Parts: sequence; C-alpha cells; structure tokens
Amino acid sequence: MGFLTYLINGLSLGSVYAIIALGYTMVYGIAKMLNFAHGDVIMIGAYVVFMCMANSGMPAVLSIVISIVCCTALGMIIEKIAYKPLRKATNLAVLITAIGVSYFLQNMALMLFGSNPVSFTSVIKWQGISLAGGALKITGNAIITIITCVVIMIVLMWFVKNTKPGQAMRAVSEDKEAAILMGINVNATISLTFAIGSGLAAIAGALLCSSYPSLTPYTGSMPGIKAFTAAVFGGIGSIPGALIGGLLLGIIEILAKAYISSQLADAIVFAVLIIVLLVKPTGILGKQIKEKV
Amino acid sequence: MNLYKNLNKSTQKLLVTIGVIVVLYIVMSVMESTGNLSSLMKGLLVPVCAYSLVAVGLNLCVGYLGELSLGHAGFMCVGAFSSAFFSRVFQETIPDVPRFILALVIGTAMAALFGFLIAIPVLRLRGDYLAIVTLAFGEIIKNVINVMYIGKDSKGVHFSIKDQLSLGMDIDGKMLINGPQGITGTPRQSTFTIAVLLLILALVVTHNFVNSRTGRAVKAIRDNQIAAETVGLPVTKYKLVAFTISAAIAGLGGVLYAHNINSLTATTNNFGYNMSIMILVYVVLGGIGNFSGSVIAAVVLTMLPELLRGLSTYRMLIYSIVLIVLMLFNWAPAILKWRDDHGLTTAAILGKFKKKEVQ
Amino acid sequence: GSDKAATGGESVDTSGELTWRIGGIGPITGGAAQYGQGVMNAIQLAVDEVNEAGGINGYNISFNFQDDEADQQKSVNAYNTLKDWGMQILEGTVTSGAGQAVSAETYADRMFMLTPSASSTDVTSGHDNVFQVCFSDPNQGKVSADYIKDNELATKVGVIYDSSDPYSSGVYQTFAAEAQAIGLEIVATEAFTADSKTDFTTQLQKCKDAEADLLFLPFYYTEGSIVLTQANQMGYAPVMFGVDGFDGLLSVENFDVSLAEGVYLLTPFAADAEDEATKNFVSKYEEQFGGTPNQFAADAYDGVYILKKALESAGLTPEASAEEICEALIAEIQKVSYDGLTGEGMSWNDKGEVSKAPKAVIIKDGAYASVD
Amino acid sequence: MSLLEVTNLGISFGGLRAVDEFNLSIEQGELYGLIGPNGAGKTTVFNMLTGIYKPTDGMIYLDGKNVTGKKTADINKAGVARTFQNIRLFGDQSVLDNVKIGLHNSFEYGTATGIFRLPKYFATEKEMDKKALEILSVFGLDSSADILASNLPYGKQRELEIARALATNPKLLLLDEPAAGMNPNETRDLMNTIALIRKEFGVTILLIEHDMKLVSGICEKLTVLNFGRVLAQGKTSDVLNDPEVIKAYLGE
Amino acid sequence: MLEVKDLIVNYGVIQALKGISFEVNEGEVIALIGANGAGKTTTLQTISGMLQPTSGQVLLEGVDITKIPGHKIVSMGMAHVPEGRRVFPGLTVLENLKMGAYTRSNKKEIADAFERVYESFPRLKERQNQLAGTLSGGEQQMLAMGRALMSQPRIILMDEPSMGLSPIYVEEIFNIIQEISKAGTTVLLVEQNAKKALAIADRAYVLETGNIVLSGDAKTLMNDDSIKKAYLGE
Ligand SMILES: Nc1ncnc2c1ncn2[C@@H]1O[C@H](COP(=O)(O)OP(=O)(O)OP(=O)(O)O)[C@@H](O)[C@H]1O
Ligand SMILES: Nc1ncnc2c1ncn2[C@@H]1O[C@H](COP(=O)(O)OP(=O)(O)OP(=O)(O)O)[C@@H](O)[C@H]1O
Ligand SMILES: [Mg+2]
Ligand SMILES: [Mg+2]
Repeated sequence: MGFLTYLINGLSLGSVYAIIALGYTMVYGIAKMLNFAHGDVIMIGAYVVFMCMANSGMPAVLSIVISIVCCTALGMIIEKIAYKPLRKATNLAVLITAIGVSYFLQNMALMLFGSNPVSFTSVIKWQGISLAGGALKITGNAIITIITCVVIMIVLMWFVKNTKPGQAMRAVSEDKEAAILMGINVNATISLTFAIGSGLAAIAGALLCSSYPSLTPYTGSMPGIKAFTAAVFGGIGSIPGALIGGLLLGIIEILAKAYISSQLADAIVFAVLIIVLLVKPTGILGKQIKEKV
Repeated sequence: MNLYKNLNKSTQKLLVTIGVIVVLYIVMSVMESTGNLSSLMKGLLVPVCAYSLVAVGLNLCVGYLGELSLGHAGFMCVGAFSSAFFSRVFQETIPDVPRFILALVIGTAMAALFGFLIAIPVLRLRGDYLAIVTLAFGEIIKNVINVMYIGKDSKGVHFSIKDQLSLGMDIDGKMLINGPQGITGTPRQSTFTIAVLLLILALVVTHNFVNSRTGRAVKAIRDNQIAAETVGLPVTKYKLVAFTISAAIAGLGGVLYAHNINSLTATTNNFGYNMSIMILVYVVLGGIGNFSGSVIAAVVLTMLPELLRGLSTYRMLIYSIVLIVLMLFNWAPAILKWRDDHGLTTAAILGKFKKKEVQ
Repeated sequence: GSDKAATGGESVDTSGELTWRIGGIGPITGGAAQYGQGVMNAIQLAVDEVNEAGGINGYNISFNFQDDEADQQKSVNAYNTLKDWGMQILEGTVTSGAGQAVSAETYADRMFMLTPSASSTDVTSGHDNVFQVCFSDPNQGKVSADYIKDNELATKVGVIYDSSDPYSSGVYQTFAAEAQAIGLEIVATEAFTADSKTDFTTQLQKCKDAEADLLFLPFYYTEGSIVLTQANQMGYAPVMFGVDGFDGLLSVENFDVSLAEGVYLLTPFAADAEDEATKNFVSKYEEQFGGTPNQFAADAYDGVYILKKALESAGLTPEASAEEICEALIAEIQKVSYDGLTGEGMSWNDKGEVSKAPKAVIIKDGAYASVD
Repeated sequence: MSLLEVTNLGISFGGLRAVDEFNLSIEQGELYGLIGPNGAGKTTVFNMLTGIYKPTDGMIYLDGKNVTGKKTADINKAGVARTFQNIRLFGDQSVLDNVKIGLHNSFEYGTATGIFRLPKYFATEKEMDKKALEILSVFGLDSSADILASNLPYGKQRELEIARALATNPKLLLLDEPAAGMNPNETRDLMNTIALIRKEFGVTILLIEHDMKLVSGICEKLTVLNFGRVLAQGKTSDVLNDPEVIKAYLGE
Repeated sequence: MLEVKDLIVNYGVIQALKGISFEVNEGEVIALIGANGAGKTTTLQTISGMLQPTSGQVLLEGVDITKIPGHKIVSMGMAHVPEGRRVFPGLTVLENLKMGAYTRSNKKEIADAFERVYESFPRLKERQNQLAGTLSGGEQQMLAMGRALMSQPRIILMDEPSMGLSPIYVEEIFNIIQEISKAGTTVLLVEQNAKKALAIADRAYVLETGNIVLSGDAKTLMNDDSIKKAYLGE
C-alpha cells in the first residue's frame, strides 16, 4: 500500500512537472530556444488567478480564463521585445536574454505582489477519491492535473500535425529560411508558439499552486528548472515526451525520497536522468536524426 | 607574410588585455595603499577575479569546444571545497605559504579530475542533452556536499552523510565540513595580487591552448565533427582535454573564492545552477570565444548590482533590464548593423578589440 | 558624506548633522526576501520612534539597510558598502548563512554586530562582538525537545527539516542530540532541500507510517503552510511543533488558518498579544508597511532598543569610532537587561547568546495563545 | 597486391538495401571513377570506406590490412582521406588552419608544449606553416591563407577540402563530386589539378562525379552503381559505351 | 512580369551586387549565368525577399516587393528553389511536399499538384515516407524542385537545379523546366551548366562580380565567342 501511495504522489507531482514541460518543449521544439522565463510566466499566471479568486471572488474557471489571456499577452510581449530582435543571433544569446527576462519577471512580481507568500486556494474543489477503504487517497488536484495534462498533450499533438499553423510550426522548427520560401510567416508562427506556450503556463500555474499552495515571486523558478529537466528527459521537442518525462521525474523524485534518502533525493533524480541519457542520448522519445553525410 | 601578422593579432590582443589588467591592478593597489579605495571595491577585487576565472574556463568549453555547460559552478564548488577542506585540515601543521600553494594545486586538480570523470559520459551527448547533464552533475555535487559531515577529534576523522550527531564525536571535536553549514574558518589567503596573477596565467594558458595544435583540433571538432574524424583527429581525447582544462580553471576560481570568505556553503546561488547560469551570462555577453570579453563582462556584471545599491528594492529590477538591453545591444543583428553604421562597434567602444577574427 | 546616495532609500537624511550610523543587512530581493523585508521595516519603525523621542544620548540615528539576497558573498559586499557609508553598528544579518560570512568580517574590523534572526552558533562562536536577539539554534532545538518531553506532548516524534539550510539543519541537530539525551524517541527523520520544497507528501507519509504522533518542523512558515495543507489532505493529524521560523504563519495572505489549529511554536513574539508595546508596534507596522509583522520583525525592532539601552548606559556619543563603540557595547550588553516585544529580562552571555524565556505558544481559534 | 580491395560490401537502412554485393579493386596509383544514377549508393560506399557507416556485410582491405568497421580517425591514419558531397570545412578557421588540422597527425607536440610554448612548439609550428603553404600553393590558395574558410567562394572551398585531405598524407583519396557547382572552365582547371596532385603526392584517387567530361577525361577505370549493385566495371571507354550504362545512367 | 532596378546588395563590407537591372517577361525562361561568386545566388535571394538590398527595387507585376517580407511574396505567386536544396531534413518526403503547398488551400488543386510532381519525379513517390535528410544528394535536389512546384507558382526562381544530378536526370530536369514554362510559369534560372541553360532559355544575362556584363537573346549568346570561352568551356 505504501508503494502505491508513493506512486500516486509521484504521479501527481509528475503531472505538474509535465504540464510545465509541455510549454517548454513547445517553445523549444519550434523556436529552438530554451525559454528560461517560462517558469516565471507560470508564477505570474498563478498570481493572476489568485488575485481574481481571492481578492475579487471570481469563480475558478473565469479566473483561469483571465489568467490565460494575461499570460498569452505577456508571452507575446516578451517575445516581441526581448527575443524577436535576436532571431538571427546565436541561440545562446536568446538563452541569456531569457534569463534576463526571468529576473525581470521575478523582481517585477516582487514589486507588485510583495515578498510575503500567499496561500493559494485550490482551483479544484473536488476532494478526490478514496480507495481500499480510505487507505489510498487520490486527491482531486492530482486527478484533474493528470487529465488536463493528457488532454493538452493530445490537443497539441493534433494541432501540430493537422492544422495549417501547426504545419507551419514544424517547418519553422526545421529550417526558418526554407519555411519563408514556403510562404510561412515565421515571425507570426513563433509568436503563436509563444502565445500557446504562455497560455499553457497560465494553466500550469493554477494547477501547480493548487497542489503546492504557497505562492511567492520565486515560485516558478525551481519547477521551471525541473520541468526543463523533464522535457529533456522525455526528449526535448517531443510533446508526448514532455508528458512522460514529467511523470517519470515526479515518480523518481518521490520514490527516491521514500526509499533511498530524502536528503539525497535531488541527487538521485539527476543521477537517474544522467543514466537514462547515457543509454538513450536523445531522451526517452526524442528522435535521433543521424546526420546524412 | 600574412601568417605572422595573423599570429600576432591574437597575441597582441592578449597582451593588450594583460596590459589593461596590470594597469588596473596598479591603480587599485595604489588607491588601496593610499586609503582611497572603498571597502566595497576592496572586498570585490578577489571575487571579481574568481568569477572571471570561472568565466574564462567556461568560455573555453562554450566557445572552443562548442558545448554548452550549465554545471561549471559545480567545478568551482569542487575546487572551493576540496581546497578549503585541505586548508582547514592542515591549518596548524603546514605553514601558510606552502599550504596555500598546495591548496591551489589541490583545488585545481580536484576540479580537473571531476571534469575529466564527468566528461567521459557527458561528451557522448550532444547539444541541450549535454547541457542538461552538466547541470545535473553540478546539482549532484552541490547536493552531496550539503549532506557531507566530516569532523575531527582526538580519535581521528569521522565521516557521515546523515548528520553531525551520527559522527559520534568527542566533545572536543571540531567540524571540518558541517553539512549545509559548510566549512567555516578557511584561512583568508586570497589576495588581489595572487588573484590577478592567476587570472593572467589563465588567460595566457587558454590563449596558448587555443592557438596550439591541440587547440586547433578542438576547434575543428567544434566546427565539424565528422570532418574532424575523417582527417584523423581523436575526437574524444581532445574533447576530454578541453573539458578538463576548462573545469580546472573553474576550480582555480573556486579556490580563490573559498580562501576569501570565512564561511563556505554550497547553495543554489553560489554554487548551484544559478551561478552556472550567471557565469554563462558573462561568457555570452562578453563574446563567445572571447576570453578578454569574459573578464570584462564578469567585472561589469559583478559590479553592476553593487553600484545599483542606491536603488534599494528596485536594484535587481533595473539590473535585469540592463542585462536584457546589454544583450540586445551586443547581439541583435539589427542593432549591430546600426552600431556598425554609427561606428559604435565593440571595437570602437573597447578601444581595439575586434569581435570576430581568426584566432 | 552623501548619506542619501549610498543608502537604500531607507536612511534618515540628517544632512551633515552628527548621527549614529546603524546599518542593516538582509535579503530584500531573492527567495528569502520576505524575511529581510520584515526586518528592514521594523528597524526603520524603531529608528523613527527613537529619533522622534530625541534619539540616543541626544543624537539621532541614520539607518541604512543593504540587500544581500541571502548570499554570503553578497552579504560581505553589503557589509563593505555599509562600512563605506560609515556604519558604526551593524544590526544584521537576517539569515544564518550570510551571518557566518559577515561575522568574520565584523570580528576582524571590530564592528559591533547584533543580529535579529541569524540563529546559527557559527555566527557567534569565536566572535566576541556578535550577539543575537533571537534564540540560538541549539537553544531552540534543546528547549523544544525538553518542552515536548516535559509536557508529554508525544512519545514518537517525526522530524522534517531543510537539509540545505544552515538554520534548519542547525536546529534539527541540537534537537536530535537533546532528544537522544533525554530519551525522546525520534521515529522518522526526513529532509527536503531548497530545490524541492513544495512537495512534502512523501516525508509526511513516512512519518505517518512510522506512527509519529508529533512532527517537529524546524523551518520557515512559507514551507510550513504547505506542510500543514498537505498533511490535512492526507488526513494525517499529529501534533505539529514548529520553531521561531514558523511565526508568520497566520499572516500568510489567504491562508486557511483552521489548518494551523493546534500548531505549537516556539516563538518569543505573538502579534496579537495584548500588551501595550506589542499593540503599538503591530498597529504602527501595519499602518506603515501593510501586513502583520512576524517574529523577525519583532526581534529587529527590539534590537534597536537594545542598542539604545546599551549605548545609553555606556554613555557613548556618535563621535566614538566603530571600534570604540564595539568594545564598549561588548561589555555593556552583557550587563543590560531588556524588556522587549520578544521577551522579558533579556540578557546576554559572553557567547553572544540571548537568554530569554522561550515562550511556547499554541495556535487556537486562528490566534496565538500562550500555553502556560 | 591492390591498394584497395573491397569484397561483397553491403549495407541496409531499415528495409532499404542501399548497397549490395559491392566489389572493387583499385591498384596503387590509379585514378578510378565511381558513377551511377542518383541514389545508387555511391556516397554510401564512401561512407563505408571511411568508417562513417559500418557495413552490414563484406570486407574492406587497404594495402592488405583489414579496415572494415574501424573508426573513421583510424581509417584516416591507415591512409584514406576524403572530401564531402556537401562541403564540410572548418568554417570558422582560416584557410591555413584548415590545412594545418589536416597535418595534425604528421607533426607532433604535446598539449603542454603548446600551452607553455616550449621551443618545440615554435619549431613545429613553423614547419607546419611551411608544409601547409606548400600544399595550398598547389591550388593557388596560398594567397588566401588567412581568410576564413567559410568566406571563400564555393569552388575554392571544394579545392580547400581537397588540400586538407591531402595534408593527412593519404594513400587513397576519395573525392565526392568535386566538380559540382563548377562551370565548364572551372571543371577543366579542376581536372588539371587532380592530375597534378596525383603526380605530386603520389596518391591513388577514387572519385564520384556526374560530369561526364571530367570522368571520361581523367578516369582510367570506372565502376557503375545502380540500385546499390554494380552494373558495370572496367576501362572507362568500355564502360561508357556499355548499353546498360547508357540506358540506366547516361541517357540518349 | 519581374523587374529588377539598380539592385545593390552588401554583405557587411563586401558588395556582392553592384547595381544590376534586368527584367523577366511573362512566360519567358531567363537564364542567369556567371562564374563562382558572381552574385547569382544573391540576386535570387534578394528577389524572393530573403535578403534586403542596400538600394534598388524589385517589381513583381508592377508591384514594388522590395520591402515585402519573403513569405508574402510566395503567396503572390513566386517560388524559389534555393541553393543547397534546403529540404526539411526531419520531415518525410511527403511532408516536405505538403509544405510546398502551404499557401494553397484547395484540396483538389493540391492533389493535382501532387500528381504532377510525382509524375515528373517518380523517385519521390517511391520514397514518400523517407526522411528527407537521408535522401541522396540528387534525390534531395528533386525534392527541392518538386516542393517549389507544389505551390503552382506563376514565376519560379531556380538556383542550380541540375547540380548533383546524374546526366540522364540533367536532361530530364531541363525537360521539366521547359514543361513548366509551357504550362505558363515564368522561369528565372541560375545555372553553371550554361550550355543547357542557354539551350532552353529565351534570353540570358551574364553576371560578373556583381555586374551584368552581357545580355541578350539566348541563341545569340550561345554563339558569342567570349561566352563560349568563358562559360561553355569551348
Ligand atoms: N542514413 C540513411 N538512411 C536511410 N536511407 C539512406 C541513408 N543514407 C542513404 N540512404 C539512401 O540510400 C541511397 C543511396 O544514397 P547515396 O547518398 O549513397 O546516393 P548517391 O549514389 O551518392 O546519390 P547522389 O548521386 O544523388 O548523391 C539513397 O536512396 C538514399 O536515400
Ligand atoms: N553570407 C555571406 N557573407 C559574406 N559574403 C558572402 C555571403 N554570401 C555570399 N557572399 C559573397 O558574395 C559574392 C556573391 O556570392 P553568391 O553566392 O551570390 O555567388 P554565386 O554567383 O551564386 O556563386 P556560386 O556559383 O558559387 O553559387 C561572393 O563573393 C561571396 O563570397
Ligand atoms: Mg552522393
Ligand atoms: Mg550560388
């Protein structure tokens, strides 16, 4: 029973990582940049939900919708000001700018919302289910997060594969200049990617803080790094990979804490990551493109 | 003979950099001895050199090996802790000067060793996968140091990875490494003079390295690995060499850092991924492959938040904006073109450094 | 000099007139900003009060607070900045890690250092110039273990602590040592780190499986609020026992205080205490800065008055150098006894530790209640 | 004994049999052509000869030594150098350095010697420069020695790639479509250069080319690949008049 | 149909085009020939909006497209077979071709286009599901051509379409170009294989280090001695 409990805890932690990782992978897969500010957009999204719900008494769903709108706009603004001018520069330059944006968002939130943590009210009222006569509890948060995650993954996969903008995204991710020659508006496509990624961040923020209810301006940064790790774990750029990577990361983290050492859990998670990548150098679902010579 | 002119150009640049450093060193020293140097500046001299060293080390990895490492703070950490540990253990038994020299050697060697060991698996990976694995290694190093408890009492040395209690030490025992409280009481032996000498040494070493036979091979591997293999270069070997040297230099920076502060702990901010990323910021802002640039960026970006202290809580906000603007100013193609048109090249700004040239 | 320019906008501009120069150091940006900002605000409040009431020995105080992001190197930089400003006395640092680094500097410079909240013994040990307003870690750990034993709160204790934080692991270590000494059974010891401090379900589950009927939680209230929420979700309801870091829990915005019902904590300060001094402090603080002050703030506020008292009884003026002040205060502070927000009859020994009656409080009906 | 002896070489990619039962024998000093329709497997043969792909079947002997499945770098040390269909220069380095990298294994000094600039460093570097310039002058590239390789015009880049390959002092030189993207005049110059290097460096050359003028002009022998299999093999004039070859490859 | 006026293009300090002007009329096949580094690729890239000229104008059917972003030019009916093929290596052959029809939405038209492309390049049909990055050089060249044709352009720019193709296919490719032209598409062709290019072209321009040095009727140029010597290898 203990093991099952841990497994479920791991799944629910993992699903939070996964939902963040989906946003990471989306942006990385298309724009080929590590958007280190993604975690901080999540934090902003969570604050927006918090303001709407706790301060203005709006219903959860409306709050999330408002948050999605805000984050989408924020994502597009960031993209336009900080990343777009560097489109033709090396990826590393954009990475560093993203770090600058991350600092900016954190400190901006510090100004706006203060440094004191706020306690986030879960957007999910459902208490969850009890199995085996109450010995095994799965919280509503966990169930809804996992379901949301899977739904988002399926929608994203469908979108990328079957819609025009999705097609454009794939072309842009392969070769920006050639994409122009196909008549694809590369800038608009990348903006759209950011918009989607940031919209996802709003949902991720609400779910993250519902499960782990303390919100500060720095709430997003650590899950951001973890989710980035998860995305790489699953094969960066791969949408189902992000889901699998996130879930696995969560499960490994919890099991390491439970059965090996809670002090060394972080080290163990990273060690497993390293081992997996050594066996599968492009992550679990990453496709290995062998260079044609 | 173009060839000699060419060779001289990069050497010239090195000499200019060293010249500038020496001049700054003299100015600082004079100001210090005449009491004109603020405590803040005085306190920053050694850390700035330490960060510069790590940035130079990382630049070797990013700029010449062409691999993104997000774990260089880990090597700095290894250098810092191993040397500080050594200095603490032999604080009473070895005289100051030889002990510090040994500490420098040990810290550098340990970082090199870790770099080497980590490189073996890491360098089989590519791109972002490699980056994330270096990040993972950095975090593991930090995490492990945080659970290390080493103490010494009359019965000898005790070790635990659980807590102080489980060391079972006598009452007279003293802690050498106390988990997250780290190492306290490291002798403060890093002076500005030593720091500057080491920095110059690192600049000379890296410059000579990239302009040597091995360095050329490393660059070739970066530019096109398959072609490098077909001209008979042992790719793995040279990647290892470059990564190890890069880690060693970062470790050297760690030794300086550790011997400049009384208490050494491993946190996300000083030896975790946050620091690794900060160092990467120095490297990219200063110019990938440009060692002098790394030093300049490390100095500027370390000083900047200190100089912004007057802004109180707005300080880090302004800092982040400045960082973004600097990045755009240095990298955005449109702005670069505008700068070209207005004679505002980095070369013009810095005097004589050129952005992209043949090494 | 140019006070205003060098300060964080927190100074009292005294334009050239002779003043006491008191500096403060703590995180006001970065992940620990909430702790530093409380301290900064409270010192400011006390300084304003003192100045209004005629200052110390007739001289006003200039106050300058510098950010250290809870980082050791930055803390030293902050300290040097304050030195350049002309600081005579340091009231800082806020966090223990930074305190370890800065105390070595102040010791070498002979600068008097009174820390409101850096509780690690590494801050004070070997440094005769450093004194604490808060309990030291061993003190807290020991007192907590004794309290639990004496009051028979539990037979089986579980501990969760932050193994990457000097403060948390410091308290844990002395708690564990004392528990062993007095025969208090610890059935589970679980850690977390700064990198994974949002999910405590596993640690809680392990404590639950070990049948711990009391959890000792030596860390800050930010994580505390999550632990309480998650324990509640699991349906696990042992006695929760926090230390001074838990203070602030009730003022977390939007926190469901019913979750904190029955939580013990060892805090010297309760924001809803009925005495005049506390009421005055809390209302002024709320008015000026918004939000309820916590124990960090109270300790910091007391710190200013402790300095005032010691300076007055030593009969010093700001003409004295930092060094002279330091030597005088070292002697003087060991003689004074001070009644403040955080304790009656506080006094200090030569190790820099405060002796004040540690007050265990329990949270009842969403408020702190004294247990004795 | 032949310099290169290939027997029953074959490779599959998934279900695709890209090369099958490939046999080839090249004598010391020969100039040999490998031709065939697009996708016939020519480049794949080069990739197997240089260890970039591991063959699924067959054997490769160089000078009597088995080099099948060896590492690319070791095969180069054994005496095989090549150029690529899609040019692979070290674009961020100078023309001179590109060639010096080719000389890497012929001139030794250790990493430490380089870092500390011991006398051997200067002596060796000087020799390397001399040798590199010598090779470059064959292609008239010595005047461009310190230009970045990626800034050379396309045709010159192809020649630099040959120069770099020659610097590794190979016994066998593999050229993959050296004349692609060149106009007839440039192609003619290239033919002369190839003839010249054969003489000066004494290398055996195996080349892939679609330009029939070049092939018929300098190749002594030809192998024609079609769908991964040998269609014809023999003296150039014979092969080019083979009706099968005309049908599958040349047209008309 | 297409008009280029006083085009100047710089790469940093290097001036690759020094003010060239020419025009392409509806339905024509125009060849642009010149040695390595003459600026042919640069010209095509500037026309299709991948490069911004320092000065000068490009007019498509009288509309100034100099400042119009590249992707919009495509929807105005221009296609470009780029130098170096630039196929999407991680996509399959089929997906690459679909990308070519990105600006189209009529399913029927797209299906027709597929049919035509597969007819011209049967190899592509065979390899529908192979990743483009693993195709041989010549196969990639065919894919690049096929992909450009998928958009059913009114004018097509081709940068060395015969490069890397086997002799039989070189013939084929020039036949295909003629067919495209017959079907009403205007063609601007850059070729090293000047002889074949001139043979099918209506008119031609000769580019030398960024300047147009000669122009005229293709047949005339083919018999021009200097051309013969410099570009036809005779
Ligand atoms: N890595 C690979 N994966 C799958 N198929 C491959 C791979 N490499 C080559 N092929 C296939 O093998 C066949 C032979 O390719 P190769 O590159 O050897 O042709 P080639 O004879 O050089 O043709 P070209 O003259 O067009 O360059 C082609 O059909 C190609 O698609
Ligand atoms: N990205 C670039 N940066 C700098 N110079 C360039 C760049 N691209 C081309 N050039 C230079 O501009 C000139 C014209 O190049 P372009 O590629 O247009 O020539 P081309 O006629 O297409 O030659 P080729 O037949 O080799 O393809 C050449 O001198 C070339 O070196
Ligand atoms: Mg080929
Ligand atoms: Mg071209």
